[in-house]
Amino acid sequence: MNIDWLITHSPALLIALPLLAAFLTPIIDRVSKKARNAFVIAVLIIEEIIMILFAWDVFTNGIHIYTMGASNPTETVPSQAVVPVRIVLEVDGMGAFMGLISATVSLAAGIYSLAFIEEEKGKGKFYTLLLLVLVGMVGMEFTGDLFNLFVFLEVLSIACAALIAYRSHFGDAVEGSFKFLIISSIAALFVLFAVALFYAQYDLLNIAALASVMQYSHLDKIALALLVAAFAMKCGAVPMHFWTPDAYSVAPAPITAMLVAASQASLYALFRVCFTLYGLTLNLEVIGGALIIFGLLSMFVGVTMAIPQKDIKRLMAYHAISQTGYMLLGVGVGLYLLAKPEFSSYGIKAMEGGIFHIINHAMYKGLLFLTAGAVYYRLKTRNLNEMGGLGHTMPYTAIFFIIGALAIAGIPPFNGFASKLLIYEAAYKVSPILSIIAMLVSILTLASFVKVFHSAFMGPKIHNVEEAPKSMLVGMAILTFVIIFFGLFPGWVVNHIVHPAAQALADQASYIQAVMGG
Amino acid sequence: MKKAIIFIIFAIFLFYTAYELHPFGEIKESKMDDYIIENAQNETGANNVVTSVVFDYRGYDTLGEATVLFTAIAGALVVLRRRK
Amino acid sequence: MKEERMSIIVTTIANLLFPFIIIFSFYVIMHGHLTPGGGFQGGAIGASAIVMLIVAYGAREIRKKVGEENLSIFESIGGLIFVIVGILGFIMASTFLYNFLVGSELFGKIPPLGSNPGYLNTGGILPLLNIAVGMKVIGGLASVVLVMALFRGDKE
Amino acid sequence: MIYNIPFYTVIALILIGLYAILFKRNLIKIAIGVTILESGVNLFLITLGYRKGGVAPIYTNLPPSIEVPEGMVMPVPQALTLTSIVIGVAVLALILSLAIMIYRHYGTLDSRKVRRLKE
Repeated sequence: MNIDWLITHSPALLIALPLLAAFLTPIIDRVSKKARNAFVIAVLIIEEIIMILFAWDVFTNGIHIYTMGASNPTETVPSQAVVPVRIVLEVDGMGAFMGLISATVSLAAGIYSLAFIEEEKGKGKFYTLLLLVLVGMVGMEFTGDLFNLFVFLEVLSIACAALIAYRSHFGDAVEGSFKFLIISSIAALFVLFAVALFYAQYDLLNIAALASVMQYSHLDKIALALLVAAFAMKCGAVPMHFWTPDAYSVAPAPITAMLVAASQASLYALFRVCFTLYGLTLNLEVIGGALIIFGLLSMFVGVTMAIPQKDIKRLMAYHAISQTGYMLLGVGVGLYLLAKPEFSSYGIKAMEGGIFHIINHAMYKGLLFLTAGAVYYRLKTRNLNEMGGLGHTMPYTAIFFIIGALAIAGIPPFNGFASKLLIYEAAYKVSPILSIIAMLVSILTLASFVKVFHSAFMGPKIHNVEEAPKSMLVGMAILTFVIIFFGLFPGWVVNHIVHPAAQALADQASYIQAVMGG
Repeated sequence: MKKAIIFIIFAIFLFYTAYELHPFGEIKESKMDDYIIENAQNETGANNVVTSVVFDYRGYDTLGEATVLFTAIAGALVVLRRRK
Repeated sequence: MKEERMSIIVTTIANLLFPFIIIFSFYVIMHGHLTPGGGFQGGAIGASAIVMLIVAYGAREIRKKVGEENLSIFESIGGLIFVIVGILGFIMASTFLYNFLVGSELFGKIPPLGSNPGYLNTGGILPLLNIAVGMKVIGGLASVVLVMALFRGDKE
Repeated sequence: MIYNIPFYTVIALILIGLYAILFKRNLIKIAIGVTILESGVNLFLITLGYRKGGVAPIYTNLPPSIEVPEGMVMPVPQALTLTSIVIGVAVLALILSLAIMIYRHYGTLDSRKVRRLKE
């Protein structure tokens, strides 16, 4: 039981541990409620620790391979076969990076939930589903097999749908969940159809093996279109964004924070398909241009729809769409510039910006949703017009909200500034107009959050409420700590965490080599 | 109207897919499946090759599948739970 | 409150058929590695036996006797067995879900290659996983049907 | 062309499912549409794995005249289909329980009357 053994088996362990816990939770729930809470939190903390150790190892030593059920974890291709037969887990820098986000957000959401869902019945099932969301995210991020990606996409979307409808005594919660579930199952079936097309042509399911034989035939192009449409639907980019505000606004606050991370897992799958599966055979400028256009549309539509909203969580949900636009813009600019050799250093920089923005977004948007949840917990309303003067009675929540709002608007010294600066710089190389639009959207975001802060926290004291419970404050503090840390040391973070992730995404050859050898 | 256009685009794409595919029953590539058929009995000791794929070669998918079922049923119990 | 229970003919036939359906379900589960079938199919058959009782006796009576919580615990145990067998794969041998029972006493026999009449004591971890999935499916499908059937009565 | 009829049939099935999802207003009909779409995709996988004249890949009492592996159909698509059928059952169970809940709140399954949310 030494550290090497742990690192070798951690790709499987990181999925098996929350899964085991999810199966155990209903049984422990029968025995004691306190034990169940302690058990869930302990599992989430252990998961986070193993994830940090493992991610650090991936960032320093490169890709990890784990073949399920083989006699040796690294034996991807059996001795008599020429192609991978078993399911291979393949974790590169990008996968480990996304895993870190998932584990951190889940930990914060888990601790926050302790107080938040106090009054509901069926809490055992709530924690089971929360662990299963984590399983789905990590499973999607670690897998190296297309069909397996589909399976964990379904785990993720079903668990999310069930949690969105958790407060099923509100009609709109059930409706939002229904919409989400229908969209997700259609998206998942598109993915399955694309998998079938690959299977028909190459008799392969492994991503790396498929990438090594990809011919970019007509069928491959159709499969690409289906996969991009499916994952764009799931990550909530314009024009398939209509489910996001409905689902985000009705879910319990900790679940909304996890939904942000879950939609980023879909974004990761989108990038994985574009970069690794198609990679070199792809026409980089066209797909980069398409991502830029999607990104700009998402940014603009999201922020303009957000400004008139009265519901605090709907408003934040529209901002989530607009921030997804930044990530697409960053990575799209990266792809576009990578196609031109003279700008390729800027290309990597733009991708770093987009990828850094993913983790930043998960942290500050998660924090903002959690503060909105704290306000809802005390006031039982999401309407901004009924709030006011909360700064007097809920000072910690107000501080957390300010930090989150400044980070989302890209004000130094918070983390949003660092990633947005990287995107502005690189987008300027493509066209100055892109940078100007991006900055404009930032300013509108700031304006919108100033409005929210003013109407919720400023003004005379109207409501006689207490500060949010301790466990909720701890959950918010975890995310705030990460935001401030990333804001104070952006250089260190970019060099040690973001750069390996961007490099891994751009480097298709070593991803293939890790599985196929030679 | 928008929906009708989406639907027609899909119909064209999908029928084109069927047109492009290999003739029914004549498989182009079968490296992975041939390996499995030939070695399944030896490696897993099961006569039913499909079962050995489901539980051994792709056992991890089956774990995921069982998880999906568990998730959906937990979800249904949560959604329809009594509130008293 | 309307009487949910059906006539005595239906309940008697259901009582008579129940053991046969359950035995058939066990047969399909246990022979999953030899003949068409397996954990899911056998589990669905077993769940249909419980659904038949729900139809015959009404959901409330079955709920009193079995309870959807117990069925859901049964399902969790099935899932636990699956994950534990998987984890044993890398504790006892090399990787997660490694078929570590091939060659051992329990289900470890390797059948003669090619066509053969089929031996039950083969397949390594496959029969174990079949049982686990079977438990899961019986518990899961029965509990979800029970909850859906009960729901009508919840409104009052 | 005529030999590819199974593929065209499957595509037609998928399109029927999509049609139900896009144009039908009743939530139960939408759920049926999802199921039909999913059956179409499952059948697509199965048809892809068919080898002319192949038998099921099971060695128990296999007739001796069958050649291995050419005489057997592909096992992997069948396994994938098995997995995706179970996933379909799971999705359907959740969709139906959500539909039950919606009916309880609004007394209707018509999506035009249900949409209290914007858009």
